[in-house]
Formats: sequence, structure tokens, C-alpha cells
Amino acid sequence: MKPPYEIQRFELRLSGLGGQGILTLGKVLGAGLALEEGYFVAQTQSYGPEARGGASRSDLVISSQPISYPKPEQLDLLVALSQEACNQYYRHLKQGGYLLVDDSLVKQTPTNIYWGLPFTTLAKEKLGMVQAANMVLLGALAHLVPFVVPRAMKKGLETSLSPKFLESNLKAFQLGMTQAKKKYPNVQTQWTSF
Amino acid sequence: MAKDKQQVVVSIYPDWCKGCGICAAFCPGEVLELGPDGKARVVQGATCRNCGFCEHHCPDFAIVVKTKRRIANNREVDHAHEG
Amino acid sequence: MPTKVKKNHRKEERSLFALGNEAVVEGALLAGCSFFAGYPITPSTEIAEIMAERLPRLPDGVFIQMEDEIASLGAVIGASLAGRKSMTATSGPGFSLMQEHIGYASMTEVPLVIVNVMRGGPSTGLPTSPAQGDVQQARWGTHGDHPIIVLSASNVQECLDMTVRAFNLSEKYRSPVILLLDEITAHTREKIQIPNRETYEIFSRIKPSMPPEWFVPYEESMRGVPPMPALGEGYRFHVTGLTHDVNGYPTSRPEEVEKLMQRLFRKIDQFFYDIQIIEETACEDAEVVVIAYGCVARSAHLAVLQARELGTRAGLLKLKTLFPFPRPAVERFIRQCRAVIVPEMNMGQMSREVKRVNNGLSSVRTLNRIDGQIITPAEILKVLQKA
Amino acid sequence: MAEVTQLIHHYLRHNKRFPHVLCPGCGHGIVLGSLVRSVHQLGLTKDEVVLVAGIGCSGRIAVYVDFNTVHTTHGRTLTFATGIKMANPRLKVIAVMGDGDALSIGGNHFLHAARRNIGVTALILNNNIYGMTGGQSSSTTAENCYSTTSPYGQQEQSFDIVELAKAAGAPYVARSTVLHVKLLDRIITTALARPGFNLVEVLTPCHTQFGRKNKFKTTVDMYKWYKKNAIPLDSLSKLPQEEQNQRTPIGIFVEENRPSLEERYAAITCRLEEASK
Repeated sequence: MKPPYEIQRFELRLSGLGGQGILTLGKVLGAGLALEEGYFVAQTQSYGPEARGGASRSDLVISSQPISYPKPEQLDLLVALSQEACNQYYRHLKQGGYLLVDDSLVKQTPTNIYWGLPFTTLAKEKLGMVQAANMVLLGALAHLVPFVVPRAMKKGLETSLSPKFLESNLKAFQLGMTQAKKKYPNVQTQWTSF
Repeated sequence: MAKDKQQVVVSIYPDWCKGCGICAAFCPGEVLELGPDGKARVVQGATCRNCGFCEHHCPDFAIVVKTKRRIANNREVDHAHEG
Repeated sequence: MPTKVKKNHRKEERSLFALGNEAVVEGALLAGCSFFAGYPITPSTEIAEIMAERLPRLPDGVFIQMEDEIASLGAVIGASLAGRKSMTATSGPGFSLMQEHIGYASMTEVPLVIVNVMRGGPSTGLPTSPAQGDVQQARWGTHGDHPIIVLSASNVQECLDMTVRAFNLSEKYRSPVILLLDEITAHTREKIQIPNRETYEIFSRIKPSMPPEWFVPYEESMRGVPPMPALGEGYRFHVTGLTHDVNGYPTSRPEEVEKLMQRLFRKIDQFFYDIQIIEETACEDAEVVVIAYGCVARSAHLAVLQARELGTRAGLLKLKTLFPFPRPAVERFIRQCRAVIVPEMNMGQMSREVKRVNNGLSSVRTLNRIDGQIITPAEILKVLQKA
Repeated sequence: MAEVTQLIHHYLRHNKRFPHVLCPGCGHGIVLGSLVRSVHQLGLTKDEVVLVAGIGCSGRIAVYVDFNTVHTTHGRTLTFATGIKMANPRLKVIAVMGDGDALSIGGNHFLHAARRNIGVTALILNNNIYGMTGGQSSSTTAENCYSTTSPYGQQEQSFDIVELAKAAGAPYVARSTVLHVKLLDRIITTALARPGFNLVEVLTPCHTQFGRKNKFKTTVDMYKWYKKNAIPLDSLSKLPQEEQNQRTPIGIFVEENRPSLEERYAAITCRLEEASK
């Protein structure tokens, strides 16, 4: 199992509010990258009182080499699903880092250079379940981030989810990927940060 | 119990007796008393009613009440089901 | 040394993307743990939760949630006496409550494993933030002189490996073993390999082989570790936290007390090199060595590599066994280097040990952080470059 | 009757020094005798019995009998017993505790052991005082009684062990004094034969530390006081109300059937095993 890309150290933060499925997403994404694609991944998340109801955060450090320091220092990619999260963590983005927001929830971005997709709206309107927003996001990541390989992510979902939930999740994943592809067709060439 | 009245011997292990006096105080036949050494001793074995009070209540396992027949036969307790 | 290798139940290796706390459970089950008693406390709670899910599914697994941590360790000792490999997991305040029974287990030589996911500050302190505040408590928390084995882990795979090791050492030396983790290590998810049981060395306590009437429960022997029967196996003996003679009966006769205490220490001391493990990174030609453990060792690792790139001959000595303290290794580096740096998330608990070894041979720098934040590679690098 | 002492001797550890360490007239020895007779009557082997004891005078009796004996820490007896029973439910686990042990320092463990109905027979040897440490007041020292820490009379209300055990949910609760040995034998035997948490409170005199400070001239006076004061539970209601409050009822207070924790746990394990097939 050889990872498709050589990654030095890629730092990704998923952030938003409790209930948006951010912690689950972090787990699924991390497991997919680590177990299906063979990267070294260290995933941490915010614990404590703040994790319930308030802000929610999941961090991943991804590398082709063993990871020493497990926490992100300068983010390569920030995913923000709430205005607060976007405001709070934008300053942790490193120069040339990318920002991806749910533009149905984040109305004011601190920069003009960002990717925006309405994950929550898509989940609500196209799938009828707002909880699937995180899987729509995962689908988008699979298109936007070169080393997030769609096939590996789907396989990860198959092994971790019960058949009962699998179909709807895969549908959400597919939706996210299609929408991202439609809006940002040439994204892969833009990556310089790893 | 009464019919065994004459066939009983009460004996005390002086080494284990601490002289608390429970046996002497409660013995219905007044068989026992505390001797000058502070330990229990048998003063009138003949009045023993074989009630077993002293044996059950001796906190130091120092009193044995034996029937004479039992002494003659030298029978042991059946420990068949012991570990 | 006679050892028993357990038969494996699961043949193939598996990979898992797991929390440090999950890895502890995997390690414990791999080592043959079949009894867990605990009381929920952040940030160790996942260990109890996963045990509650897993143990009842094993043929003889027992999970019980007790009323507090004192009770938890009491139940663990009871289960271990009854022949089970047993463990509990806790965090700072709960660890304080366990001290009484750590002493009891030490005196009665009951094998067991305590995982303490450390948190910051005295009292309730910083419940959800990382710290390394219990290092000396793990060593000296209980009253009276006693030997103890304290291990630590710095990444998720090590959580598994060191839990297995903790069980092995506790069974081998009939001693409580404490595994110190921190919130970062316990709450980081990483890929782990769950090894094949056949390839893994698993020790179980040695049982007496002589007939019960010849059995002397705390007999003096070369190894100093008497064989240990389980309750109900026919070897009836007395277990007591009082100083006891070789038969286990309480004694206060000086010569018997002295002998017992000496043996308790000897059984750990004489196997120092079996118990002690360290990990060296870039140490051969190092002029400055960082001595670290737990999550800080990960920061230190990155800092050392960065320092090398910048031209400083830096090295990392990662402690995996905190106690008995790896004096010989530390002494070697102190002689070799112009400076050693001990970064830790407390006010200097391990650096005390290092300084005791130092005797003025080199410069010992400390780097302490007590605000619930991990020491970053950049902070260590700064000290490294100045040292 | 000869078999009584002979029988007890069969269960004693003769390589241990006798007479035992307890004071003259201490009732703990009587309880030990009763316990041995009960074990014998039920045909339990020495190997399957685990006697777990706490700290204090009561804790010392474990060492004298040839069972599996564990002398634990102060107040934590029931936690060890819980671990042992859950680890090996085939063992007959008996916990011997004093009043200070079980109800002061170990009060919480006592409540929880009763609540979870762990299969342990708990004997609380209640002498209303801390004996071994020199006669300090315990949570069962009656109001206005004297002790070294209540030199002007105890100002606190005392616990009623039976009521406490009932409230905590123990399915078997009984009380006797060491003077009422026949009752004691009967309730200990019954308790040992039952599953779940069975509580036996034994009133046992401590003349050395309690009696002397509270106007009992001799040990025997304390036994006489038990004789006068204790009353079988079913006779209690025949007394006038004000006299009822003066007397200590003895007998069986609760006798119910409730599945023990280890039985319920085994049922879960079974269910999970079935489901996985």
C-alpha cells in the first residue's frame, strides 16, 4: 500500500459547531487516509465542555513519514462550517494555505481566495437530511484535495458504517464530489503546499 | 439433654483460657468458676446439664464438653467433606 | 526465567485507526486482561467505556463500574488474587484516591496495571488539558518505602505496546505497574498495528508447582518473586497489608520485617535491565541531549531533527520506563554532552531525577509548562540552540 | 457437644500462635466459632471459602482460620470481596468488618455493595467503638455514650446498621448478639447459603474500650446487658411503645430474593455469546 502522493506534513482543521458531524468526519477521513491509503495520520480533537453544543474541532496531521508532533502548527487547509470557526482559526492558516467554507453558513470570509460550497443546504435540499452535510463535505474534499482518493474514502465508509446507513452516506459523498467538481473543475493543479 | 446429665466431662485448656468469666457467669448448673489463677475451672462437674453454652460461648475455644461414652469410644468428628 | 506463553485466539495482524485510550484496551486484551474495574474520569474515560463494551463479550471477561477509585483498585486487587489479569484506568484525582491500594498491592505483591492519564494542577485542576503532573506521585504517592514500576507512552502504538509490557512486568515481578499517559497521547487517533498474539511475548504469573502442604507463600528465593496461586486453588494462605513473615502471617519482628522489605526492593532492583527501556534518536554524536517522555517526546523529536538541520548536534533520549529511573543511560549522556534539556509539562519532576544523577557534570536545562498546553517543538528548539 | 470445639480446631491454623490476640471476653471469637460451624454445616470446603477482613479487631480474626484469607485495608473490605466474587463466582466470599470499618470509612462501599447485590456475606461485628485504636467513638456509638473522643458524651446520632442495609437494598438483613449463639449460627448459615448480598450484624461487646467507659464493670455485665436488652423481632411488637424503643430487636429483618450481580452479569455474557453465534 503506497500512498499516491509524497506528503511532508499536511495540517488540516475541520471546524464548526457541535452537531455538524465534525468529529465523525475527522475520524472517517483519518481512518481512510491511514488505513486505506497508508499515510501516517495523527488526529486530535477538542474535548471538554466546549465540545458539547458549542464549537467543535477536529485536527489532522497527514504525512508520508512518521509524525512526531501530533498537533497542527500552521494549517494547510482550514475547513470552517461556522462563521465563528472561520474567524477564530483563519489566522492559523499558513501562507498559501487553503480555506474551505460552507458558504450557506459562512457569510463573511476573511479573504477572497477560498472555496465555498453550501454543504448544509445541499444536504437539506437534495438529500432531505441536514446531518449528511459532513459526508457532502467529505465528497467535496475527495475532489478538492488530491491525496483524498474517492475510492479509498468510499471503501473506508463501507468498512466503518453499518449497511443501514451506508447507502445514504455514499449518496451524500457522491453529491459533494459532483458539486465540487462542477464549481471547481481544475482544482488539482492549484495545490502547491505539500 | 437431661438424660446425658451424668455422662459429661467439662475440660478447660488453661493455656487458651483468658479468664473472661462468661462460662462461669452463665452456666446454668454452676459447674464452672474462675479459679485463683484467673482462669476457668470445673468445680462441680456433676451438675452439668450438657447444654453446651460454655463451649459455644467461649471466645477462645478453650472449653470442651465431652460425653463419657464419647471419650471411651474416642471417636473423631467426621471430616469427610473437608478440603 | 520460566515463562508461560499464552495461546493465541486471533491469528492475523490487524490495523486500526484508534485513540490512545483505545490502544490501551487493545493492548490489555492482547496481554490477557480479563478484569476491569473503574470509575469514570476525564480524560481516561474511554478506556472504561470500551472495556465495558468489550469485556462481557469475552468468555471470562468482567467489567465493573465501582463507586469510586478506591473501590476500583480494591476490586482489581481482589480479582488479581482470584487469578485474573486485572487493570483499572484513571486520572489525577482518582489516582490520588488509589494511593492507599497501590501500597497494599505493593506489600502483598499483587500484579495489576493502573493507567493514569495525567491532567494538570492539583485538585480538579485542568480536567481536559494535558499535563505531566503525576510523575513523582506515581513513584512516591503511597506511604512507606516501596518499589514500583512506572512506564510511559508517547504515541498511540506505544499505548498498546506499553500496556502489554505493563501486564508482562506486573505478572513477572508481582508488582503493581503504572502506565502514565497524558491527554494528548490518550486522545490522539493514529494507525496502530495489533500484532499477532503468537509473535508477542505474553507472560503470566508463575503458579506454585509443589503440593499445597509444602507451599510457603512468601518464600525467599533467588529471584525474590514467589509463585502465586489463585484463591480457591488449594493453596490456602493469608494475604495481609501488614508486614508479614514467609507464611504471610503478620509480624513485627525486626529481622523478618527487614527481610521482607529487602526482598520487595531486590526483586525489582536486580532485574533493572529487564524492566528499563529507553529510546535514543540521533544520540551517538550528540552534544546536547533532550530527555523527554510522553507527548513532549514527540515535540522534542521534531525539535531535535530541526536543530540538526540548523547545525546543532542534538539528540533525544526518550524515557519509556520512568521508574526505576534509567540512571546508567542518563549518566552516560550527561558525561557525553555539554548540556541536557528536560522539557516537561510540570514544574520539574523528572528533571529532579536527572539533576540527582548530574553531580555537576554538565548543564541541565529545564523547560516547564503548566498551562495545559503541550510544549511545542519551537520552544524546545529555542532552548536547544541556546544550550 | 464435644464436636463443637474439636470441629473448630479442625478449621484453625495451628501454626499460628494461640490464644488469639483478642481481649478476654471479646465476642469476636464467638463469631468466629459460629462462622466455622456454619461453614461446616453447609459442607463447604476450606478451599472454596474466602474470608476477607478489614482493619481493626475484627480484621484480625481472618488470620486464625484455615480458609483463603485476605486481610485488606481499612474500610475497603467489600471492594476486595466484590472483585474476588466477580472474578470467580464459585468462591464463597465472606466479608468480616467492624462497625468503624464498614460504616464510617467504608460506609459508601457498604451502601453500594448492598445496592448492587454482590454475592458476599457481610458480617459486621458491631462493638459500638473503635477498639484497636483505643476506644474512639464510631458511627454506631450511641448518643451520650463515652469514648476517648467523646469524653463528654457522644453528641451525634448513631447509625442503625439494619435500617441502613434495608434502605440500601440488601435482600437479607439479620441481627444477633454474641450471646444468642443459636440465632447467630442460624442466620450466618442462612446467609452463607443464599446468593447475593447478605448482611449479618453481630452485636459483640468491647469491654476494654467501650464497657469500662460506660459503666459496665466487667465483660460479663455487657453480656448480661445483651440478655436483658435484646429481644426477638416478633416479640418486640408485644411490648408497649416506649419500651420498644429501649430494646434492640434481633432476628431476620429482610429475606427476599433478588438476582445477584454475578448472576445478572453471567446472563449478559450468555446472551452476548448466543447473539454472536
